[in-house]
Amino acid sequence: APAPGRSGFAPPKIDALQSVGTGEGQVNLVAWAGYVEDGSTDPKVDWVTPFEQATGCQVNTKIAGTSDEMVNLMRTGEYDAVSASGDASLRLIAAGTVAPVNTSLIPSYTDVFDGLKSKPWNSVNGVAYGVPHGRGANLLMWRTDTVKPAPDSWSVVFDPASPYKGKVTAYDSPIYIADAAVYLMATKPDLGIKNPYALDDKQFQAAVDLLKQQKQIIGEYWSDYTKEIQAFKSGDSVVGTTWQVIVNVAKGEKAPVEAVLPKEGATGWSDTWMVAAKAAHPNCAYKWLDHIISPKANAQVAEYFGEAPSNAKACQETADAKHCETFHATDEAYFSKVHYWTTPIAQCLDGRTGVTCKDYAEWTRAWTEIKG
Amino acid sequence: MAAFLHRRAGVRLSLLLSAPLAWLGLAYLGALAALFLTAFYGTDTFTGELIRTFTWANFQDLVTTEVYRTIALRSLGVALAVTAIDLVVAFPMAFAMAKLASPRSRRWLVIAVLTPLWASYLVKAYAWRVMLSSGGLLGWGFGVTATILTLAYLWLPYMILPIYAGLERLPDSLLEAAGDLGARASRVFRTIVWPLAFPAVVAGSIFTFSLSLGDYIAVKIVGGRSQLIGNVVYDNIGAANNLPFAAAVATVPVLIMLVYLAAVRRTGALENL
Amino acid sequence: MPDQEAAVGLRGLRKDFGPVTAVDGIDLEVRDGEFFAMLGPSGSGKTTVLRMIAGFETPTAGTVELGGRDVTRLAPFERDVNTVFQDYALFPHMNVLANVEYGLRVKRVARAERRERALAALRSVRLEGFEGRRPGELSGGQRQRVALARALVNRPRVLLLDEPLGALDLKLREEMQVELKELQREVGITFLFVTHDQEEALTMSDRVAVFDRGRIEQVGTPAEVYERPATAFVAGFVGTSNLISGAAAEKVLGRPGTYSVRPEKLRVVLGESAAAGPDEHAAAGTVAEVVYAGAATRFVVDLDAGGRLIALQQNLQVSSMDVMALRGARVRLVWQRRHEFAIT
Amino acid sequence: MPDQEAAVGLRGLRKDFGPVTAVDGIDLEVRDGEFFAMLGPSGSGKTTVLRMIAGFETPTAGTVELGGRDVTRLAPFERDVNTVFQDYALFPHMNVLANVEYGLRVKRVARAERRERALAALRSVRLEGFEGRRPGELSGGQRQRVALARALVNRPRVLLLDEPLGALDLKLREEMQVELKELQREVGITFLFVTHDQEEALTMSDRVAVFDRGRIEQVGTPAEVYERPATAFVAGFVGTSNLISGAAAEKVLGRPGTYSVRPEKLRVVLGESAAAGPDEHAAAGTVAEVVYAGAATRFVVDLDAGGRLIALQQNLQVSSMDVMALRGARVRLVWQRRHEFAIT
Amino acid sequence: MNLSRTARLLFRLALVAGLGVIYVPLLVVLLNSFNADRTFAWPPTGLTLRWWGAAWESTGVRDALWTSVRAGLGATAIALVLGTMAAFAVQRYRFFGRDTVSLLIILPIALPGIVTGIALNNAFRTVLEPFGVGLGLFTVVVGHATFCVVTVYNNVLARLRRMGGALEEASADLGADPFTTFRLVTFPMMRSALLAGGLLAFALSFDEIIVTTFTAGAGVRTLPIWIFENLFRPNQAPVVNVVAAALIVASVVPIYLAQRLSSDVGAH
Ligand SMILES: Nc1ncnc2c1ncn2[C@@H]1O[C@H](COP(=O)(O)OP(=O)(O)OP(=O)(O)O)[C@@H](O)[C@H]1O
Ligand SMILES: Nc1ncnc2c1ncn2[C@@H]1O[C@H](COP(=O)(O)OP(=O)(O)OP(=O)(O)O)[C@@H](O)[C@H]1O
Ligand SMILES: [Mg+2]
Ligand SMILES: [Mg+2]
Repeated sequence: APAPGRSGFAPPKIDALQSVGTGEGQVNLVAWAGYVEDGSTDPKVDWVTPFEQATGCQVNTKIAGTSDEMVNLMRTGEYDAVSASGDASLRLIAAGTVAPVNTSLIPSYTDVFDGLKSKPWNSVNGVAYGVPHGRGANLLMWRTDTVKPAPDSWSVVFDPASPYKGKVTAYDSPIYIADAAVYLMATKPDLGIKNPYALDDKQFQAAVDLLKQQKQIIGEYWSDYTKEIQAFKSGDSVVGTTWQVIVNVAKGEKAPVEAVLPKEGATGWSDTWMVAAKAAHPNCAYKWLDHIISPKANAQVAEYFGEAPSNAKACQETADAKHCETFHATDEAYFSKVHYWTTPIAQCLDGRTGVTCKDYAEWTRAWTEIKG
Repeated sequence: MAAFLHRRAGVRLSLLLSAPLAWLGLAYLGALAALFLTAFYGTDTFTGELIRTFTWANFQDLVTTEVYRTIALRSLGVALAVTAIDLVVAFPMAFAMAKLASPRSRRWLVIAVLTPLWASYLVKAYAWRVMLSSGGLLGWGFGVTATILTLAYLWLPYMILPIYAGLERLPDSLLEAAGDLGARASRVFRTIVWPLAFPAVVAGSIFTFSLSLGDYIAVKIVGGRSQLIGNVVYDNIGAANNLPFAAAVATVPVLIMLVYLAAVRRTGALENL
Repeated sequence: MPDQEAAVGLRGLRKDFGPVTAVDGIDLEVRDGEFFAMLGPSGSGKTTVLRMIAGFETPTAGTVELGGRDVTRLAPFERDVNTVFQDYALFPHMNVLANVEYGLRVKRVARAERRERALAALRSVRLEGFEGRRPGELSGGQRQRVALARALVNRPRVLLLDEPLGALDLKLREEMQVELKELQREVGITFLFVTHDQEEALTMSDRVAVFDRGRIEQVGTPAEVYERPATAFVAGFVGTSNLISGAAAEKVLGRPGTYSVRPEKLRVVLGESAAAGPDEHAAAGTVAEVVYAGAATRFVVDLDAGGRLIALQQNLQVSSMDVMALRGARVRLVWQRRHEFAIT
Repeated sequence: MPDQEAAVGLRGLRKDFGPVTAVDGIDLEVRDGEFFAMLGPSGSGKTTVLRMIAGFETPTAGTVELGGRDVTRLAPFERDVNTVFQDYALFPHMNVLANVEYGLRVKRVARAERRERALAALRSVRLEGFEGRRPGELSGGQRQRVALARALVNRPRVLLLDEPLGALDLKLREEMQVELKELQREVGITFLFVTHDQEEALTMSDRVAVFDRGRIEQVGTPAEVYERPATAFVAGFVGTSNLISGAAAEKVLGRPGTYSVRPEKLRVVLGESAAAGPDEHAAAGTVAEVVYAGAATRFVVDLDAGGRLIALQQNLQVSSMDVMALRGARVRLVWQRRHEFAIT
Repeated sequence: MNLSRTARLLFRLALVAGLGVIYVPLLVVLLNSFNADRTFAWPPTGLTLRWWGAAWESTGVRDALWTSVRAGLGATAIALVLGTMAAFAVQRYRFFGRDTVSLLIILPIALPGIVTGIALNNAFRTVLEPFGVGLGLFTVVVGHATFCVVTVYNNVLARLRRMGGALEEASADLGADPFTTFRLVTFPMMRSALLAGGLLAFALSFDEIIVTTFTAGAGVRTLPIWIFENLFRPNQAPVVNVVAAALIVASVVPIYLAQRLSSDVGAH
């Protein structure tokens, strides 16, 4: 068996850091909104200040809106670390923008769930390129008062004769094509889809056709969670993809909703903190990596952002004692059904050779076409 | 120094033009030119690096794929509809402000029209989402119509202000002269007010038209499942990091606007913004 | 002439703008075919009266009648009057022909007739060949004539003109005065004409109404107004008023009060000697200033009795060089008693 | 007076605006302390000449000298002249005092002296007490006086005035003419005055230059220009030119050519009889029109010999009622031969 | 045009109705800032001051507001200088390509924001990055100034046209050199036009999001960007409403002042 992690391409040879010394006084981060909170949004939400006090590394953050922005920002060389999603991490590795991470220098790494270590989106040929931050699945949510019986399959959002026509919602991004592929994996095995992010022409076309057909019953596509919660609350949407955090908030606002990981499995995400190859402040960057996956901070991020923590010990630190349970943090069986977002590239990610797969640019164009 | 400049009109003119032309003529036009040059490049989809070899591929895709035509036409339709709605709503308002309101209340009316510009665009769009959602104040649902309404609302002040300014400049004596010669109000409007206010109307329409043509955020908030040309550009640059194709798509609204500007240039509208 | 035949009849007309009373109760009758001038200083309410006749303002009180019919409540487009505005108010987006045709067009006159009448109107103001120009491409005098043609082509019962010559050069204004007068004779329409230039009012009109602070001070022919002004205001405003008052009046005229004599009624006699005739008065004085004005010369004379009079003398024979030498000379001013009038 | 003492000297001055030649080669000398008028129709180049003297326009050819010094290439702020603009060009954002002080302020005159001189200038134009007002709060005549004070306070060598009275009402204009003239006498500064009103030019100035199409047609005292016009244009522009020409000239004057007589030189004699004296000429005709103008009456007479003459008659004794009756009457016009002048 | 009573009434009604349309959504925003529901459920289930408290304590809002103000002031300052210069050149001189200048100035506002945004983004990255200058507040200011020039240009142009050259000539005539003339006459006369143009430029910049998205650098979060990030987070969305409501109220003051000042002498 090949070594865990991505294989099949050779990243530039870059050495990992050998030891962590004293901090350089500051560290520049590229992150998703909500990952690096210093109390400026809400004084109660702050895991940066303790870090700054403990290490003397002052944190400067640039919030990126998309994975591509992250890639571009990292390429400027001004940043030391990044919270890359699976659809960005490989590009960073391949371009030599980020360096392998010496996990032995990060004490908290030992407590990270094994299900997150050495995965195709955070390592190459067994070499780790970062530390896992957290994870979540794209679930199926429905309104209990209108959608009966309770669905357990994605078919409810793909059935052209759905009784919920005009009230179905889907995630507004090219990556949503993978959701269709996951459904096809289960319903059309003869297409031979093994990895929803590695689709050849035929497989891709099937997914696109499915989505074009789905468009007829879609009410709206959602892209931010305020919008989705509001739609479910008002009844503009009654069934569709969701994130666990949306389910929680909607329930908190007394919306009659439930969510499930459907039997076909689902897409999901897992983010990785990576260190720039030319980091100007590598010591502080390593200290940050250790801090952000330390139980306390990891718990705070997971709760604030609404995802499963990556550190097993974080589950004891959450304010809501049932957080880990709600987000299935320790449920490896649950996450085994999750296909984490990965950037589709021409070279098929499922190891096939001799065929080219559709790359992300083509996914994007297809998405435009699907929405019409 | 002063006396030297007095005698050199050419030097004075060059000094005056230097900075604006350097900024807009060189920097801005240069940036636009560079952008449209990349429309002829390809891109490495994995690393996102540009491949600087000349190709028509992006334009071929753009022209041959039907969906882009559909989206372009839809965007054009939305921009036209927004402009038309704003015109119909803004003209009577501007007229009442300029010709019926007392000079004192005019100042307050202008303030009343300007104030909404300070409430964030996004917040206003979301307020419309709240009003349009089922159970909301209006409850009409989302879609292209909702997008048109929301955009029309957002850009309304940009239509009112130029028309108001144009009508205020229109001497009352012309309207009186027309009435004196036997024309009824509707006729005065048709033959005097409208032709003379037309450049101002066009000026306002430049705002509403171009702002609608380039929008990609409001449609995400209230557009339901529809998309506009701005979304295509944004998705290609923001999500796919495909700058060359985004640039190729961006030529569409730019061409539409350039045609529009060329058409209205003679009306004198460009001096009425 | 009975009331119902008056072209324009104003009864107790009054207009308040908030606290300002612009027109303060006016009664006036303008006869059919008359060239009638409204003369008065700036702000005396002339324009406001005109605008009430045209229908642009609604009177606060009183009525406006046109040809005996009460039109006080009618809109401008329902009244058979047309206006030549002070700033002409030509439509800048139409050419000359379209401007002139406008009134006929809104009255749905057939295209051929419309064109014909418009061209005739342009001919009558001597603007053939200018049909295609825009107002912006015309000189002031030409614009004025377009405005005139645009109003006349509708053959209104009354034509209202608000200082139509105010914006023109002196020379052009004089030419236009003659033209306007001739035009009015030709077309026979009643002209109601606003001006603040007393000479214009005197030379052009059949009758004049002199306005002051929203009221009419006097109505009459030019000669009546000039030679027998009803009030001090009229005396002062229409022509130069030479005042003799107080002690000077007692000494020179032998009675108290304030009196006025027009400058052209004074004869300037050199030296102290000349005796006044039986119907005459005379006053001795010194020439303070001699002003040569081409056709006439003005002598400013300081009277021994006090006060200052101006005497006008046509340069009929005297050469200008001679009269200039008179500055500082002793003179006597002589005039007929009937040309004095008391000022109240 | 030698050249170098002339207040203003223009030599071969010329100005083209693209294809238009606004000023077409002008030579002129204005003497120190003179009240000099530039008279001419609209578009004849008066303003352009003034602007070249002030320095706002650069001549296409020729030179401008001030007090003998060539200033052709100097900027306006380097020249010792000041201008009173037609529309006054008062600074609307400054009060009257600040307007008047402006010239001293930019020349860094000390504050106390500045204030004192400005107040004195305001006194000389009789505007004490108006220091704090904004130009917008003044009447036309008051603004005109502020403009005057603002220019005079700098004690320029020459004061340029571009139709300073053009925007005023007739009544006010007449008053200001007198004031302006008195002021110039007091301060003794050279005044160079542009106008298109011939009476204004004649009554106010020491000398007049008559402009036509960018050239000077004649320079002389008012009487010279009026009584001995050098060209037909001058004759026509300065006063009414009564022309007798062609067959009429042969019949009436006994010689061919074109001649002119001023209206005020014509005596109107009723009936056919009156014989002309030895030094006189006479022409019979019919009164076509009588125009009453208050101080005088104009008779428009159609000559039997052909042509039309206007006769002016001061209303010295005759009542206006009498003269009006003369329309259509047969009259003879009689004038002294020396008042005829040939037109070239 | 002597309208009938009915017509006048209809126009006034249109005005009132139009203002109603403009203000109802703003009232919704205001009301939602008190709405206890995080996702603005309609009608509000309960009212709370909680969001106003949260907004008050949020340093992120304050930072973003400050960033926006700085960006707006920077862009406005540049727009004032460039717009005034261009307006002077176009109004006071005749030269080849004069028409093109106004077209050029209008172009950034007439072209869709996303085009300007990606063009500038592309240019900044290729031109500035080699010099080690990344995207930052500076690039935001540059981007905003580009499309703000037009508002100043148009206001100044209109004022210059109305003002004519007479006052400046009078000043020169009285002995002031061009710099003094500008300081004492031209500038004071243009002040209200500059104010009006500047205010509009500031407002444009203040609410700009598309160009900002593409030109903002590390850690540069203008208010619209902050709103963009936070509107889509349920815990923050109500706070955004508070910010918007507060802005509407606060904006009346500068607009009123500008209106007052711009109706001064210069306007006539
Ligand atoms: N629309 C108005 N609102 C308020 N006051 C007005 C209005 N129109 C005129 N007035 C005032 O009414 C008075 C008379 O004005 P009007 O224009 O009739 O005078 P005028 O005799 O025509 O003067 P001018 O010779 O200056 O034109 C003035 O005091 C003027 O200020
Ligand atoms: N800036 C300019 N550009 C082009 N032509 C001009 C300009 N200024 C003046 N002219 C032309 O030059 C000629 C002389 O104009 P100028 O203003 O000197 O006449 P003016 O005698 O002052 O007339 P007015 O009595 O009307 O003021 C006119 O034909 C005018 O059109
Ligand atoms: Mg008036
Ligand atoms: Mg002139």
